[in-house]
Amino acid sequence: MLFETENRGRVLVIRPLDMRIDANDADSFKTGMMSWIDASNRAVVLDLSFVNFVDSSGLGAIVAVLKYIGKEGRIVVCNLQAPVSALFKLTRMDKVFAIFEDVDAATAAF
Amino acid sequence: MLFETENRGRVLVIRPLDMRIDANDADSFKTGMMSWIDASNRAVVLDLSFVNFVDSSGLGAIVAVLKYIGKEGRIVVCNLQAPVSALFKLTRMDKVFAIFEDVDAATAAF
Amino acid sequence: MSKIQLVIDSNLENVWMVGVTINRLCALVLDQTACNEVELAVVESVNNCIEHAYRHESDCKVAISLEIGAEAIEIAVEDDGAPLDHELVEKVQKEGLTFDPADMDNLPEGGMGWFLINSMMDEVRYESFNGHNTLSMIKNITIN
Amino acid sequence: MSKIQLVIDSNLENVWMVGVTINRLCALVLDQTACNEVELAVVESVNNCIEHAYRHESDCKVAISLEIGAEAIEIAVEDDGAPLDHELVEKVQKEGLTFDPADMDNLPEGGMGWFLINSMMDEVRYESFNGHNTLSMIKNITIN
Ligand SMILES: Nc1ncnc2c1ncn2[C@@H]1O[C@H](COP(=O)(O)OP(=O)(O)O)[C@@H](O)[C@H]1O
Ligand SMILES: Nc1ncnc2c1ncn2[C@@H]1O[C@H](COP(=O)(O)OP(=O)(O)O)[C@@H](O)[C@H]1O
Repeated sequence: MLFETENRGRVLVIRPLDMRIDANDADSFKTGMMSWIDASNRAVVLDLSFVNFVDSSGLGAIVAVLKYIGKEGRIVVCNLQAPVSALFKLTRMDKVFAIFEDVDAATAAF
Repeated sequence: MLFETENRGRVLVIRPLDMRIDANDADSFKTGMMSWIDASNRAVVLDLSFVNFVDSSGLGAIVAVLKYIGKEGRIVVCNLQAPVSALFKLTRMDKVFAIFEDVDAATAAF
Repeated sequence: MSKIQLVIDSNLENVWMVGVTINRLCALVLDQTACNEVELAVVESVNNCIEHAYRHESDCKVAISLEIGAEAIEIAVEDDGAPLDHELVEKVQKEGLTFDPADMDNLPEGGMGWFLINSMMDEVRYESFNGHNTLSMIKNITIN
Repeated sequence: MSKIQLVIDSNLENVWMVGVTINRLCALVLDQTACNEVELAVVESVNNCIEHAYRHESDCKVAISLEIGAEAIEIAVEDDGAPLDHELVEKVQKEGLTFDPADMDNLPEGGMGWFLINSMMDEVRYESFNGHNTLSMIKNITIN
């Protein structure tokens, strides 16, 4: 999976460039995300603006990244398109993740 | 096929409400159109604004209507979406039909 | 009434095509939210066929039939792999998704597929017969 | 590389589903104009299977395979009906669409399908073998 990143002070914004995070690329998403955490990023904004479809495997991969960063850091999400936002709500992952309107609001949360 | 019609003086504007005029409903398109010609309409604007797909059978049906009205009347077309406009050009039916931007321009041509 | 069947090889690379197709065909009769729901249910069930019924063995077939009627969309997802463990699924269906959002260590990373399929569709039925498995799903067309 | 096969019963009511599907799947790699071109070529060839190969007999199958590669989209339309008259098609292909736009009485109302298929696609090949007919079409992916 391809990503675009952006440094905002100590916050790293990571933007997947694929339109889908699904069973086919959940692993590649996870590996990509973890490499930035391994590089000592502890404040991460996952910007899903290009993603219009996430399935349960994709969601599981996002949860795995949250667990990986653990209590030593924090990951928040932003720019959820309607189908993705609906998935977070239905699975109650909106109670797990801090969800923001856009990158500015998400960055300000740190 | 469903149509919407509009009288503009002696000009009748006919607007098919389907998004496709294809082999499946070319006959129903032809029958509908011909019923207005049988009702003595001689100045007809075919407004294709809702139609985003026409295949060769649909185009054949439009040609059949042109022949049916014959020299006693005139039918012009307007509001061609990109795929429909491309079909008229490629088959050189743009040399057969007078094609207009919108209903106003088409009506003014009579 | 229109009907189509989609067939893919059991490879996760092909599943997006089924998802996009189902979403766009449903758009004739459903609003965008409902199209997204049907897409998700179908993708989850096709993933399940590949991951569980065929255990990631490729070159097997998954067939998805879509029938658009006046009152409902009917979808069937079929495979010829291992049948589903009925008790397991009944358990999953009964329990729903029960986890404590505050208990980070125990957040689910999987096991959400069946919950989503059931949530997205109005009727879901699984049948296994002679090595052929069929998951039938119905989404009602409601005017709003 | 992703691949899907669509199967419909030989009824003109089902053809729009193939058209919409092909158009939307091509959108991953082609611009909108090219997607429309591929849709038209596929719809024309599926119509031909139903109208000519099966002579409007329903309950026969038309199968459409779509493979999206890095450089081209490959499509095959298959039927088990009457084979195409090769000489007729060669004639049609050679002549193209020749009519006098001013001669209203002789404007064509049919016979434009093959011309369109050839115009829309980069390669077109028809094969008939053992009662099984395959029309293979290629659309190159060009970056513009
Ligand atoms: N089509 C299937 N064939 C066989 N077993 C299945 C199928 N679908 C689901 N299962 C079983 O049911 C369990 C729950 O499935 P699901 O809720 O989709 O979650 P996940 O696929 O993430 O495990 C799976 O782990 C698997 O054991
Ligand atoms: N798939 C096919 N199987 C058998 N015959 C075919 C097939 N496609 C076309 N033909 C023959 O070729 C002729 C030209 O086809 P086409 O250019 O598509 O125009 P149309 O379908 O309007 O006649 C048809 O009239 C038919 O006789």
